[in-house]
Amino acid sequence: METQLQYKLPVFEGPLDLLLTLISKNKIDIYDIQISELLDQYMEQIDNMREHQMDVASEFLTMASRLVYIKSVMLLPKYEEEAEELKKELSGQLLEYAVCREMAKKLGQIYDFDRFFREPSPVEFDMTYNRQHPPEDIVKAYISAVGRGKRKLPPSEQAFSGIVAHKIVSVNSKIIHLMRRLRRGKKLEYHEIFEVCEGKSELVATFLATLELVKGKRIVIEGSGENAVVRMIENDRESNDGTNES
Amino acid sequence: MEQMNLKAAIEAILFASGASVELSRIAQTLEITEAQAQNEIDALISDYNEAQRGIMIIKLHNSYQMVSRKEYAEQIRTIMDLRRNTPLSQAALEVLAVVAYNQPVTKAFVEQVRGVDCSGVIGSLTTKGLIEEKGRLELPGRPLLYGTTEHFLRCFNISSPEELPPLPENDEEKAEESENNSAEENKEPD
Amino acid sequence: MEQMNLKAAIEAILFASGASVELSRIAQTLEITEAQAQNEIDALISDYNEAQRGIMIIKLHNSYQMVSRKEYAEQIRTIMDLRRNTPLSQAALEVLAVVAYNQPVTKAFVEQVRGVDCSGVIGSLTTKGLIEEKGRLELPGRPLLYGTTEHFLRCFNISSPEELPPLPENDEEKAEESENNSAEENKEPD
Repeated sequence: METQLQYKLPVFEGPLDLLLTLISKNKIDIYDIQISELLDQYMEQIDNMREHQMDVASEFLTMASRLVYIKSVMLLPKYEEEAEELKKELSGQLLEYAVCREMAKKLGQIYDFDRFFREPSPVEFDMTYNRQHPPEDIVKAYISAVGRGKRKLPPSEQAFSGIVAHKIVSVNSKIIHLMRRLRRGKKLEYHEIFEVCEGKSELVATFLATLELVKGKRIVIEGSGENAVVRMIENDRESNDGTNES
Repeated sequence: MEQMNLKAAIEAILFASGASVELSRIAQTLEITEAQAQNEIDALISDYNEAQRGIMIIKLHNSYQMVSRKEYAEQIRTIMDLRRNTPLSQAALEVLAVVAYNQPVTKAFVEQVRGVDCSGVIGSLTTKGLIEEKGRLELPGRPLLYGTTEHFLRCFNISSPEELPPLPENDEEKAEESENNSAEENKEPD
Repeated sequence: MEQMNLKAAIEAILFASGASVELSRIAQTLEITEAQAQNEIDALISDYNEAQRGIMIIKLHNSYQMVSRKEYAEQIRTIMDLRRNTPLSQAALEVLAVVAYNQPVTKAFVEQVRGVDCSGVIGSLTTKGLIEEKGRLELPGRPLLYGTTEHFLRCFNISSPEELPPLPENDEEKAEESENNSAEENKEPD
């Protein structure tokens, strides 16, 4: 892509602002971002800023490394889903910021303070506060100010809604799941284990489950790389594994 | 006490207080019901609007305030020796937008949306009286929450945050859609 | 510029300036002669006198001022008194507490503890007579120190700052710790 080097560098509000500008300038589909293309453009702008001796804020560099990360995940054959997810996360963030930018523009148009109000008429009495408080109020306020108020109480689960939106997958459930699959077939290609996984947390849980089982000498991984095979260790203590279906 | 001219009393109150006055306080002071007070204020507002006046009465939440009409801003600035208001920066408007549409919000939330540190801008918006603290979030660290002020409403010519320009519908929908997509990870984007 | 409504402009000017405004300045601002300005003001004054209004315009030497009518002085007082008695905001309480337990303190200290600018709150607590200046800290810039007032003690039903309710122990320790740290940071190299 040929982007004209701009001699008067635009000032960007941050990496998201820069990305959105690149996206609209180069007609990149925000819902399906071509990462390599965007990364090249982005780096060009960063170099540009550097050339002009501008301070490149750390946020811009963080975003650069994020783009590089997404790009490299995309190159790994087994991580298409993950890459897809990372891309969607970025799209989502960009869309959200696009709304913010748009609303800021609208607010800027209606911001207008041409209506004056006046100072209150001087009414001759002082503004001394005259309510009564129990002394405890001041302690409560102090604790609140110092920020340790309710630290001892765990935050309510509700408080995390929106922060933790991901499904939590327990490692135990994956251990059971894996053992069942192995019992049926006795042997699985290593990558097959992960093929049924949906999402990051399931991948992680499955991986941890595999490690657990290896450590517990319940399964063994043979071979390496693409040819690795997972095999169940047959032993006579089959009844104590807690994974019996009966 | 003989029949008081309630409308005139309200006019005097709004004039003297300068700042906005809650409807309930007006009613309480004049010893009338809020409905009565409302009637009188409405009458006063139309008096002010019908004649060509230099003053008007605006509504902010459940409060009323007397302000000068915009048409005479230039003259007022001249006589009071005021500088023209500097427009808000892009950064300030963006922070304001995030706060206004999501209030109450933490600084961290604003920073997440904008992708940059916002401490400075939040400080200056607070100093300008456009946003203010609205308690703390009950999470570890108990971060402060911010919301918009009455002065914000005045500056944007609205009487409550609900009157803010509506968010772009399409984008919102699409954003939700893409969120749903990412929840169903296996689904191919069409 | 097309014909401006001069009367309305004068009304806006008198309203917004609060204090009295000289006839000559009004004329100058509106780019009219003093005689013209005088005519417009006279018309405005009779408008205000004819209708039963809560506001009037008075003449002081060669100046004019908009004031509320005396009849409503009592209502105005009541409403201002209600304002004065608005309960302290959470932010105000927090600043007050930080000052109370650490006095005398600088604004910078309070801001460090709370993590936000506190100028406005400190100003309003001073107006309310709850905190006051207590000299200056002998450091570069000689920042002002604040402490609580006797009036503060009355509002919180205690007879001296030593009688402030004790802080929960852990918190106190931690607070002291952070205080020491910040003291060290401020310390000049000897």
